[in-house]
Amino acid sequence: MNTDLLFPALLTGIFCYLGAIETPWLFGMSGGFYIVGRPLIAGFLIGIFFGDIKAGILCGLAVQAVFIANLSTGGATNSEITYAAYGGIGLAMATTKNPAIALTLAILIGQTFGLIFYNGRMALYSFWNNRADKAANENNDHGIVLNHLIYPQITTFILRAVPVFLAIYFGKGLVNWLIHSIPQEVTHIIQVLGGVLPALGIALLMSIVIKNKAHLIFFMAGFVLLSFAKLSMIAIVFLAALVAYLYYYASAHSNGTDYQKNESSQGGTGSTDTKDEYEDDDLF
Amino acid sequence: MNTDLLFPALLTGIFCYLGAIETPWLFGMSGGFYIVGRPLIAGFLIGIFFGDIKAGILCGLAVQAVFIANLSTGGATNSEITYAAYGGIGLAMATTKNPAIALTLAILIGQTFGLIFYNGRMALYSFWNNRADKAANENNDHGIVLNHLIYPQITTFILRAVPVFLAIYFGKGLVNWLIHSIPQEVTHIIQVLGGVLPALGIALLMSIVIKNKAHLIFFMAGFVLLSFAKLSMIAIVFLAALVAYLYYYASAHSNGTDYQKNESSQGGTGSTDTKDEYEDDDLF
Amino acid sequence: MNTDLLFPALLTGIFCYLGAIETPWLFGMSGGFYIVGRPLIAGFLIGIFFGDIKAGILCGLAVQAVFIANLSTGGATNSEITYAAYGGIGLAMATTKNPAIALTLAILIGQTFGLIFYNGRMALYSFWNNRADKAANENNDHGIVLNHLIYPQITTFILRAVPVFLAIYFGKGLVNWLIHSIPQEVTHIIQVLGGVLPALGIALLMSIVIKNKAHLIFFMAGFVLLSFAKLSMIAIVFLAALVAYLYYYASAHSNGTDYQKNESSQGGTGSTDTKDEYEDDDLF
Amino acid sequence: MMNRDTSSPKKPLTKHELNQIWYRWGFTHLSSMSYEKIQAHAWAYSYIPFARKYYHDEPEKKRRLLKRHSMFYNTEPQTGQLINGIVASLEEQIALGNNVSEEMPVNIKATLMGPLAGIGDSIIQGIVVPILLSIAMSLASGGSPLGPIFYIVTYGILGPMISYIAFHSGYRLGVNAIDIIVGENSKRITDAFNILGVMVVGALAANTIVLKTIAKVPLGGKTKPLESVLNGIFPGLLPLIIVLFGWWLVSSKQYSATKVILILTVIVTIGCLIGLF
Amino acid sequence: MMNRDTSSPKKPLTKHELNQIWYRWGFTHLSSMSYEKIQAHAWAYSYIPFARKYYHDEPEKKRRLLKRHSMFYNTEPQTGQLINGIVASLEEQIALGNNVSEEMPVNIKATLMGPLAGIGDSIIQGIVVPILLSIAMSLASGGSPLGPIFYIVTYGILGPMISYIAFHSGYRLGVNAIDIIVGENSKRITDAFNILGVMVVGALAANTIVLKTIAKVPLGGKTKPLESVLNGIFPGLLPLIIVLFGWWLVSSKQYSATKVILILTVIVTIGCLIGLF
Amino acid sequence: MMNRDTSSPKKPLTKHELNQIWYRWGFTHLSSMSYEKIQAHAWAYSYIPFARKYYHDEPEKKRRLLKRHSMFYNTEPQTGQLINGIVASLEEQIALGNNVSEEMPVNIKATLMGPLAGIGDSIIQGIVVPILLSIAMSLASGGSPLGPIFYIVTYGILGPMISYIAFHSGYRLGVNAIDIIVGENSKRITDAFNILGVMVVGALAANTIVLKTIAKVPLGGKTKPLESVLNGIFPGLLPLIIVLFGWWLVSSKQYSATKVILILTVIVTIGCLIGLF
Ligand SMILES: OC[C@H]1O[C@H](O)[C@@H](O)[C@@H](O)[C@@H]1O
Ligand SMILES: OC[C@H]1O[C@H](O)[C@@H](O)[C@@H](O)[C@@H]1O
Ligand SMILES: OC[C@H]1O[C@H](O)[C@@H](O)[C@@H](O)[C@@H]1O
Repeated sequence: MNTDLLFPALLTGIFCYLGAIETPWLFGMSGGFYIVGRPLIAGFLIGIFFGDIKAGILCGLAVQAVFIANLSTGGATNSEITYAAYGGIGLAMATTKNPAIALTLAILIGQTFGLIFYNGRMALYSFWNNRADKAANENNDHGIVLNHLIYPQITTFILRAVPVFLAIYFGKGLVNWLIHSIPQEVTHIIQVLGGVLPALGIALLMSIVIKNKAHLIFFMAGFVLLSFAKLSMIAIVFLAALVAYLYYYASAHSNGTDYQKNESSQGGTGSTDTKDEYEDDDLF
Repeated sequence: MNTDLLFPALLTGIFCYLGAIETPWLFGMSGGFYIVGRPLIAGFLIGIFFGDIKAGILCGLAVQAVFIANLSTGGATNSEITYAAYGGIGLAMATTKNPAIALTLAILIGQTFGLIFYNGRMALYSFWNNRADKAANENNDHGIVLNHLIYPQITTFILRAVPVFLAIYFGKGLVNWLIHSIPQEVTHIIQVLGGVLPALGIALLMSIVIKNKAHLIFFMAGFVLLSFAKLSMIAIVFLAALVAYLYYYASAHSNGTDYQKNESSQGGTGSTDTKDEYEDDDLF
Repeated sequence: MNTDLLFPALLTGIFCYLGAIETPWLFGMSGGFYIVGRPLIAGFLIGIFFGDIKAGILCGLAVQAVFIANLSTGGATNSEITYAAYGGIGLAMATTKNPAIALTLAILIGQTFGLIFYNGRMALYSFWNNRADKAANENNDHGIVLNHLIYPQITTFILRAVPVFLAIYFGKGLVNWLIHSIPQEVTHIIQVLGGVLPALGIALLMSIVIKNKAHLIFFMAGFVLLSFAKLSMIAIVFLAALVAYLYYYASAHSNGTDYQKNESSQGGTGSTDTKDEYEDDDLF
Repeated sequence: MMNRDTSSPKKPLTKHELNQIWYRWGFTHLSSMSYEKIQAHAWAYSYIPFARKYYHDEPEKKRRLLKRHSMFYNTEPQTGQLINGIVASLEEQIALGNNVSEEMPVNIKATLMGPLAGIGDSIIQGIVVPILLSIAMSLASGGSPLGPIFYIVTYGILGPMISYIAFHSGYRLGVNAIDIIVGENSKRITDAFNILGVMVVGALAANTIVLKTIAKVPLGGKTKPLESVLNGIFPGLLPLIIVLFGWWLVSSKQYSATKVILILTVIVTIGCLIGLF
Repeated sequence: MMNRDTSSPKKPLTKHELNQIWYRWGFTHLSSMSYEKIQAHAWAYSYIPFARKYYHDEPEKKRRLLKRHSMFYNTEPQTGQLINGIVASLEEQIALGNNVSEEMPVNIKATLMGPLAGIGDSIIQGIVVPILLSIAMSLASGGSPLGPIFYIVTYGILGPMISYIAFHSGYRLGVNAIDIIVGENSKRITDAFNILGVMVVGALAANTIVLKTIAKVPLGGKTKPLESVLNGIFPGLLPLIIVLFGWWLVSSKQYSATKVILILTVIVTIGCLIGLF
Repeated sequence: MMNRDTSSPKKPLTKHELNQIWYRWGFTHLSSMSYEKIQAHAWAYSYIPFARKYYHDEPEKKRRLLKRHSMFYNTEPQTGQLINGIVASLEEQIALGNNVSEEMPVNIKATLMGPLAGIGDSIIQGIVVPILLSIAMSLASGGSPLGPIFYIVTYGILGPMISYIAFHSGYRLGVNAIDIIVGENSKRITDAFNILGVMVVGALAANTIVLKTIAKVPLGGKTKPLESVLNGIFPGLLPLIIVLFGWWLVSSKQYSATKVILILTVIVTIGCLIGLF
């Protein structure tokens, strides 16, 4: 038994469970999905487990770039980022520690295996939901705790920690063999692909935030401020806030007049002042 | 007969006709005046004719800078850019290939000879117009073709290709002599002037687009983004688009409420949405 | 008698009077308080008096930074900038010519001695005011001149020129001794403090101009344009003008419609045009 | 215990009990998530102590409470705590015997969960997380642990803080919060945040997508790398084209993520084979 | 041929015939331009095939058609194709015998040519062409053919494309297009484009005008080039002053281009002689 | 002199007399400032020549004139000349016997001095002076006299110019100026200038406050200066924190300047002692 690999593989499996969207232990999504579940953090943690923090973070960086705009809305997800991160980076760290390998494995795992397990678990959970429903109906507090918390968590622990542990512990050989058979051309393609794939995440974000084609103007302005003016993200956030406020202000006045129409129309200035103070409360 | 000069001079003359505003052959103004007529393109083409593309483009660059904001509105023009470009660059390429010479000649030709020929031709065309009118009145299709297209084009070909060809073919000696008699101080002045003259074009543009003195604020912002922030023109176009959109949006809302006033006032939000989609159609 | 020090000290005292807010001779505040009273200018002048312009300006720079946003509103002031500048820089120039010393002395003088003298004088002036009142009531032109101009100016000359002269002329020894007893740690603290204290002036400005907490967005944008985008103040002023104009424009339309409501509603477009021309008149 | 009969005046929620409702939901919101119910049972679970306090001798009321909090529910779990706050204030009213109907909490949950999911997801997943991550990524370059630590600390504070403030604001405002959320002004704020989001996403695109061409173009005799030519005209043109193409696939063609990955893979592969990338 | 009498139902324009109207105008709009008629006869010319199709046996109608399309006309020829599209739809209605008066096309031409010349000239000559040229010029620096080729390709696509889209939009919308062109929203769009234009022109000024001083200023004993001092305060200050002066001459003083050239020449000459430039 | 009796037509103010009113106030506005009267007597002083011209034989009227211009008054002295201009036109009307009441100037002074002090102080002290100074300071770096000279020249022109233009505009417009100053449009302009001011002040903060940490952070074995790490994330973060803290002390805590100086000194001292700065 390879004890060198045993503990790292075990811990990676456990954290693949702790970073899952359905995990409660780290204040729900806040500490789980949104922190432990991020590939960058996963790389950091797996780096610690495997005793090579730097290599772990480099793998995490490569994978994170692709999943920077990962989305989970309405319970649905476009790629299973947690399996992707812990599976891909874990296997890479167990073998070559090569970021490009980590990325390729992450995408393969995230889009196939990961999505299948994710949706499978979602289906299984209906069973526990049913029982939790019945427990509520029967005034059975304990039943709610069991079927909302305990049983579902055991289910998902089995579905996450176990396969990821096994994949790393026993998949090492296979992956090693695969890596060495990859021709150089393919490595190059994978590298280029790693730069291109974040476009998918961005495109998904765009489809959420761009509700009016004319708003592409704002997208272009943001793009240009980074690519031409070389501003950093933080600076752009503040400039974007200025633009957003002007937009808000321009719309405010329209509604201001709108509102006054239904009221009597005296005291226009006065009511504008009230508006101004109102803005404060809402924005901050 | 100097055959080395013959063909370049001939081609330059012909393209001075093809780049004219009244030329139809390259989809009217689109390919003629707006493409072949631009000094930068003229420099490129004349460079090809004279077998020195690089020198041609450098002459084209110098002349183009001055005429970057050349305007032709309502049929009137502030300088005859096509004569200027083909005459000036052509003569320079036939002699020293010096951009400053090209520029000086272009300005001299464009503002004197060029404007005279331009306005002379405009006057002559009234004659063909008259006949085209009569043809229309007599249901004479052929007459329209002849007097709208054929005769006017022969007229302008004679007025453009011939003098430019002659000027280059026979003017070479005179220009060479002139160039060598110019004192160095004058060359310096011409060089400085070449940097200053684009201000005229810009000033003319300003008098078209600035309809409200307060809008000088936008002019200054554009200036500053280039001169202080060192942004490129393309980047500034996108940022300007953002500003323009905010301006549009701010005005939109005013009109939005304006409009609703004439209608019944239910469904304010609904009608705003319609507006939003409407914007799309118009802007793109 | 130390004649080397006599004249510089005398001139410094006199200019401490000429740069005061209540001094009339240089077109009131315009040339007095706002020009001669600024520490940068004080440094320049004192440098001339002491025959070392460069050292004077460097001291002026250090003190000016802290008082960049000095405010005098409603007759009240947060620090007596003129005593601070002429006292602090004058004493420093008489001793080590060290900017950090100038700054420390300026702050000490401005916040203690300076404020006391300032408010003392303000109280004294009520006496002259009383007499000017009586003079007006008695149709006594001359009394007005005496009690509005002559007597108050003699008062303030005594309160400004004399103590500053004495402080420099006789304080030199004390200050020299103090400087040499300051441990290095304290010098370091003073240096750091010199960088931090302008924050006070800025904070006071902010409390004047920021009337709505949401407008902190504009503050941040200005900050970021300088710190991240490395734009100069001038460039930012123009960009800020653009933002302010958009803000103005957005509010304009609201009021436009407001206004039209009270009128009959025909000619919406026409009246907007009038507005536009109106803007011109007011803004420039 | 006998004095705790229905007629006796019940005490309002203590600070501790209120926080209990908050963190029970804060921890377990998605712990039994299926497409069928998503966050449904987290409600029942978070009201167990409440039920014990107020309805320990009114089993029917308790049953109704647990039932009405076992229905399908889904929103953004952090910003969405606003709703939990509002509902807590309503349930307290109901429990104290004040004039609030039992349908009220149900209706409010159904009305607000949609809007709050929308605005919450755009802000958290569209703006906050990508920005923090891209800062963290630049700090992590070269393998520095500063990057992950920065992200852990900042989001570790921000996430729970949003959740906490949202919950307590909701509780304090009660039903008045609804006006703020679905009112006209809220629409305007949401729109403004969207504008902010769109600009930030534009910057994010320029920051994270990398695509460079290795092709060369002939220029006056010599050849020049096409990439440096493109850079002179429009830095980041290729990433821009790719992302606009991806957006078109996703939003106009309605392609799934996996399909888009396949298409991008094909394009990159061809591009590499013909010596473009 | 006898079955083509007036009573027989005439066929609408085919796609090909429509395009013929478009490109006949697209090619020859200014080919007989005088100040008297400018683009007048290009209309008659572009309606010759149309006249042959519909009025080959109604000479009086044909004559009226050709006459009403030989009147003074002028607009921006590319964006202006919108009008040609609208008129084509109206002429088709007239030819098919529908209830459209023959004054309609004439009125529409007279009403719309002004606004479209205004917006078209600002966009094409004020924004599009100068921007493309200034990119091309930076690409051409050092004499690279990339510059001119870039301009030829981009404007070569853009110009005809605008023309084509404008024409077909006009034809599709018919008279409804008028509302869009002269309506309130159009004024707002034009205003917004103007703002865009003004900013771009500002950048253009900074980009193309070059004026440097060679004077030196004494600074603390040594002399320093004035240009570097000015650059520290306000890069491009001299070009800015020159262009604002030129604008004042042109817009307030109403000076002609030639006059302004002369004034600038005088200023530059004096400046050079006294060692300023 | 006998022909100058009250019934004879008095002559309007000459340009010279008008300018006298302007510069008498321009020079002495604050020369007898106390908290009790501030700029009160500068008015009486500037109307002495006027009083001699119009009321040399009507002592009662003269007395009333001097009295009504000895009341408490305070505004920004440069922009505020607008009011002096308006009042000059009114006093002229009164002196010429036209139908203007003697309360009018008093009321106008009382109404307008507040708004003009507000807008004037923000523009002059909040925007113009700090901007000119910060340019001058960058020019003065290294001890160059260019900095102070630049400021002397620019403000030396600007200050009196504002004063002059304001006065003569006020005189020309008369009471109509009031609408402009206190009307709706003026509020909007003031608001816009405030926005301008806020942005400029933000830049000023970044430009003038200097605070650097000398602490080091351990990073992957080696230590790295914290300052360069902070610079990578947010250049100027420490100055920003300091200024926001100062603003909070001043605006929310209502602390005096001296108190804030003390607090900052304590912070800096502690920071230095523990090796932070
Ligand atoms: O869309 C609201 C909400 O739905 C589910 O609960 C998850 O996908 C969350 O990530 C998301 O915030
Ligand atoms: O002004 C409209 C139009 O007028 C004439 O046809 C020419 O000057 C064109 O260049 C211009 O676009
Ligand atoms: O506030 C108006 C005005 O009040 C006093 O006169 C002084 O403090 C001036 O500096 C200030 O401008």
